[in-house]
Amino acid sequence: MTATNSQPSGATHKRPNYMLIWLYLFVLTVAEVSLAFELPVSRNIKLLLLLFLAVWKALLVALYFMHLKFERWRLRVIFIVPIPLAIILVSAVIMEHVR
Amino acid sequence: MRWWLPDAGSTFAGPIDTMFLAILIITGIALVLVEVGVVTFVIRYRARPGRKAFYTHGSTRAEVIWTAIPAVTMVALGLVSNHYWVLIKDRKSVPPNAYHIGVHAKQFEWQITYPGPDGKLGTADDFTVRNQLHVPVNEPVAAELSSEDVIHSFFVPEWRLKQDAVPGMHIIAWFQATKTGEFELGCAELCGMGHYKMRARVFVHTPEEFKAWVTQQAAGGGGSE
Amino acid sequence: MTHGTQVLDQMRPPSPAEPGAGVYSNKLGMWVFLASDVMFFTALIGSYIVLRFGAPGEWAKPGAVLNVPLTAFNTFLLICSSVSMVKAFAAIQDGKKYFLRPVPGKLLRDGGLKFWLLVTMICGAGFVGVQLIEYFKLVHHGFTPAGFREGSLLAEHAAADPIKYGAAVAGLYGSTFFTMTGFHGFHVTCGVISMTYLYFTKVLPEKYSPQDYRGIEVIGLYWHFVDLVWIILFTIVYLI
Amino acid sequence: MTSVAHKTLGTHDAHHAPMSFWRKYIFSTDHKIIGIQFLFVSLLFLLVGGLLAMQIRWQLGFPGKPMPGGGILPESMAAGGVILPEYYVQLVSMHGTFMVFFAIMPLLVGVYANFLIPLKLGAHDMAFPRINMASFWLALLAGLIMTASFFVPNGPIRSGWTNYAPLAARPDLSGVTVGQMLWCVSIVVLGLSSVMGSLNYITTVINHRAPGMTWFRMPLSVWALFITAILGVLALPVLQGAAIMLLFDNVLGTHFFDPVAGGQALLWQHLFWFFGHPEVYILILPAMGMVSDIIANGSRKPIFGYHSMVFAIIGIAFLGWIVWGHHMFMSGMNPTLGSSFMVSTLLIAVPSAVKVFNWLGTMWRGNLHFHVPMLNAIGFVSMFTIGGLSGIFMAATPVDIPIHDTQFIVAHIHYVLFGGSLFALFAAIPYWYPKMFGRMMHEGIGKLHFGLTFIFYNLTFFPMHIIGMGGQMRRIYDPTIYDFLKPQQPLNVFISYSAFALFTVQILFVFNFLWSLKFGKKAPQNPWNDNGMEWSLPNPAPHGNWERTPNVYRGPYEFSSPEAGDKDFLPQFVKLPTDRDPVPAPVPAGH
Ligand code: HEA
Ligand code: HEA
Ligand code: CUA
Ligand SMILES: [Cu+2]
Repeated sequence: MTATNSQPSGATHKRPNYMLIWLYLFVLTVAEVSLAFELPVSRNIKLLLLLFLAVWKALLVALYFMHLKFERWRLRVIFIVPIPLAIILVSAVIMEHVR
Repeated sequence: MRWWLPDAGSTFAGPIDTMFLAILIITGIALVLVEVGVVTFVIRYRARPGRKAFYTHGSTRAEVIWTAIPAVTMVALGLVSNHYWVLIKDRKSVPPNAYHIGVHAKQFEWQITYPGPDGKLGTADDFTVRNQLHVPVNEPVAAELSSEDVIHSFFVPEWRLKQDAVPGMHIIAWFQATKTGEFELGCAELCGMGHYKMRARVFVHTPEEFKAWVTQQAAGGGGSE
Repeated sequence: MTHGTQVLDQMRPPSPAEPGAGVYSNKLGMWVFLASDVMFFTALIGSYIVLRFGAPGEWAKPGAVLNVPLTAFNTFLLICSSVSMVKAFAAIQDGKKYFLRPVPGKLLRDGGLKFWLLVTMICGAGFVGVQLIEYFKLVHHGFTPAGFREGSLLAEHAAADPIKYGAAVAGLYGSTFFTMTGFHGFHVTCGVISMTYLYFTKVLPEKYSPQDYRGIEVIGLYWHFVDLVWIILFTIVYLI
Repeated sequence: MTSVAHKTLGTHDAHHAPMSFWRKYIFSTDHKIIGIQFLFVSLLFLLVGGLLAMQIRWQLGFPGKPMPGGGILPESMAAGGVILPEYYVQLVSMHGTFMVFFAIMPLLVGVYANFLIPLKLGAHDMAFPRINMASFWLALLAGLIMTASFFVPNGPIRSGWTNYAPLAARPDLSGVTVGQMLWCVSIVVLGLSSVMGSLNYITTVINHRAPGMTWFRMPLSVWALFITAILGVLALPVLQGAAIMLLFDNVLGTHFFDPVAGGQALLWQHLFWFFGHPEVYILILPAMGMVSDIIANGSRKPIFGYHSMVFAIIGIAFLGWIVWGHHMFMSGMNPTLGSSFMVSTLLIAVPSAVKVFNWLGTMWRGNLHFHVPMLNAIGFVSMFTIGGLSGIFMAATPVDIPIHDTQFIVAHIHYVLFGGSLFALFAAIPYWYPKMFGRMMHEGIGKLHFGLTFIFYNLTFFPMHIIGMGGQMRRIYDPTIYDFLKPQQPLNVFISYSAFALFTVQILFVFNFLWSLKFGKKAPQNPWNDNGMEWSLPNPAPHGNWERTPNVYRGPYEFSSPEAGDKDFLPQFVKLPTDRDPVPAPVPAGH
């Protein structure tokens, strides 16, 4: 691992096509907005779809724009650690209302 | 001057006090182990000229032992505790035949509503009493807790019963008194400057007495206080 | 984090150390900060989820109170700023410190660090501007952090169609909406300010190079994170 | 051979341009100076917290009697010297707030994370010295804002240091207006300061370890401070978020925590304790770490089970995230949730057991030197155990029913926080005093202070268990209005007397601390014959610490190692003929 240390992060990999990612994000956003308005689908399906799209977009940003896709795990964990905590907090508090 | 929990006054006291004692013993053993260890080592291994400490980085065997033993004890303790916890606090544990009363907390008083002769809450013959809790002995009673303003806590030490009354929530705390007489109901959650004086008197009657009291109150006699 | 950037320069050359994260300290520090920011937004967004889940009534229908098209445009702005930011980073990695430079045989000129960072700043400022306009409009119509203002336009609508306008939970709606979007906007503002600062102290003087692009990469991480948060917020606040 | 090493490694601040007094001591970016600034400020806040405690004790011991010197208080607080109910609640609330947020937390993290991490890792300074400085000034600002709330109309908060909503969210119900806002603002500022500090510590530990200072050669103090920083960076933002919502409820009329408009009272508790429990481990882990170092040193013996000690720290920190509900057993929280919180809470006894018994293992067959730090460290071990064990009672849900929100909890609080954190500090302060000021604290006074504190501390706080079992609630202005509490009032009086004595003997510490600054005897380079990297430097350590980045050759606990020859310690920086120099890692790209 010391070996890889010397290489600049971001230069080790061939650069992704940022404009393409941008296009993805744009299309997904349009899809979301159109979903939001009246559609013949049930509310829950809609909800799931929207969340799915949102997470997809978030991942695109994190992986390509923030280069997480090309970083070492040592760095990735820093960003990953809080997520389970967030889930624990919210799901526990929600438990109050599912009885 | 009492050196132990207050005298038992409800069916909960038995198991809770036993649990308390059990934990006292477990932790007592742990405590003695540690403190005796500290003292003996302090005396035995105090620095003396020419002595050198025994060079070791530890012993996996010892560590496994004192990891495993607490782990086992704690899991066991958890299981036992959970049994009684569910019995006391779980909604499903409220006895179906329980006598329901409304306990409404507000800064800084307790308003206790009784179902009146018909034995049903929320009917015309309900009546409300300020800072006085009357219950029959040896009968399951379910207190339906609500709060006007902030969080208060329904606390009767002799019954080993404590339950917060939270605004916006409807919480049921049930209990079964086992001792007639007069006790005190305190507020155990800081609810403002008057928290300390948010106190009600508790009367545990024999069933007959209680009926008499209810009919007399329902007739409008006495009212509050 | 611009602090850190200057500070390291003053410190002795990065102290030869045990292999750490394998990245320079400013970047590591920024990632740690972002992790903590995740927890901050967890508090806000988590509360929103919980409050909405346990709310006494239904939330207002999407678009009933909030202006979705306008915000969609805003989302678009922020996404663009994210791309331009990453372009700026790519540019400095390739040593393109210039603003624009003609490319023989191409009609589009090639953008350098100065160009792309400026675009990012403008988009970011634009986002804040639009959000402010939105806020003013909303408050004007009677949507405040405390709910629908008495006797305001929205209050009347809500009275007429309680379901559509989620009259029962207007208070929660206002509380959560303004707090979450407000603090996101605050983050964007901080980003724009520090970028402007970098632009004049470091970018125009051409202090950055393929060997040292710390400031750009670090502020970029922050910026993309803010964009990421918005992507989540936009969906759960405006569309659900 | 050690002395040789000292000469070669010690630096004289020659090549540093002489700095003005202000740059050097006030607006300093030197981690050591910042640590010392934190020390003075937070000791002052500790004193404030103590003074508040004395008034609490007066009221609980002698309710309704005019307090000596109470005359100087305004009528709105103490009418004719008699403490008023609202003022009592404010005393309790601010006592908790000051002690937790402005005394112990900055003392442990602000002072020792700052001071020790770079020194013990062989780094020249923190990764971001200026952020570090900002972190101190923000902390001071937060403290001043909090103090200011005593002087605003209606005074400081009246809802306990936990600020349960809706009481804290509704000025009309609490009677506090400005004070509540100041609390929220101060906490937000403090949170910012802590996050800045913590990300500094994390980055420094990960990226600035000297060659040879591998992860498992780090002293336990650094490990603990590192894990603590992680807790801080993840926990405090949650409190900030919550405090901001509380602030808005107070000033903007939002309804987060106000059930009247659909808000949720329990939401605040969940958010607060989700921060709060990690917070209490922020308050104990650094103490545990430093005590580990000191016990190893005092026993002249390697720490027993170094690796399991590290994993115990990590385990406690991890479990700390999933136990917060144990503060809410009586809150009407879903009982099923309560069960799971109980189990996770009980499990914390396991890593804690590892630590306690490993400390014992370290003392076992050692060669114990009872210098003041060692004495206080031993006091820590025995007292924290009591506090921890009382935690087991409360963790067992059925048993928590009668003792929740009684003085039993108060006893627990003080056994872990005073018997734990504060004793650890009474150990750490004299231990690193020479490194800070170049002089030793007085040994005799120190021992006297330890002895008296230990006695009066137990006389003060142990009886609280009993009156708690008797049912005396927390935060009540006058226990004697309850018939079932009257009989145990004598015990309250006894506690109060002990508390006054406890406070009085702290004068010994204050005197010793201040007197030694000028008149303490000059410290030799390595007064405790310790192995840490910091002892390769002269006392006090110069700006920038080392001239050349030092090399690290072994773990931190090589006491009585056979390799040490005639000495009974073998510092990390000493190169034996058999040692090879570590290879520095390549510098990461990007700059
Ligand atoms: C430094 C701070 C600190 C620490 C370290 C702890 C440690 C623990 N605490 Fe404590 N706690 C507080 C500070 C702290 N606490 C504060 C301030 C409050 C009050 C907040 C408020 O309401 O104002 C509180 C309140 C509190 C409650 C809520 C009580 C109530 O309000 O009803 C509970 C309940 O479970 C609890 C449990 C525990 C447990 C299980 C531990 C464990 O971590 C303890 C583990 C240690 C040991 C168990 C001892 C060593 C182990 C051995 C010797 C091995 C053998 C042991 C066995 C086999 C059992 N604490
Ligand atoms: C680390 C934390 C800490 C410390 C050290 C203390 C110390 C003390 N506490 Fe405190 N206490 C809390 C944390 C702490 N407390 C918390 C969190 C609560 C709950 C609050 C709430 O309910 O909201 C509480 C509540 C609390 C109560 C319950 C009030 C109630 O519920 O009604 C009581 C009552 O007796 C009390 C008493 C004391 C006493 C007598 C001391 C004595 O030990 C004080 C002795 C004096 C000192 C330790 C100061 C000495 C000064 C120095 C050494 C500084 C030197 C200065 C220089 C060198 C410049 N405390
Ligand atoms: Cu009601 Cu305390
Ligand atoms: Cu806790």
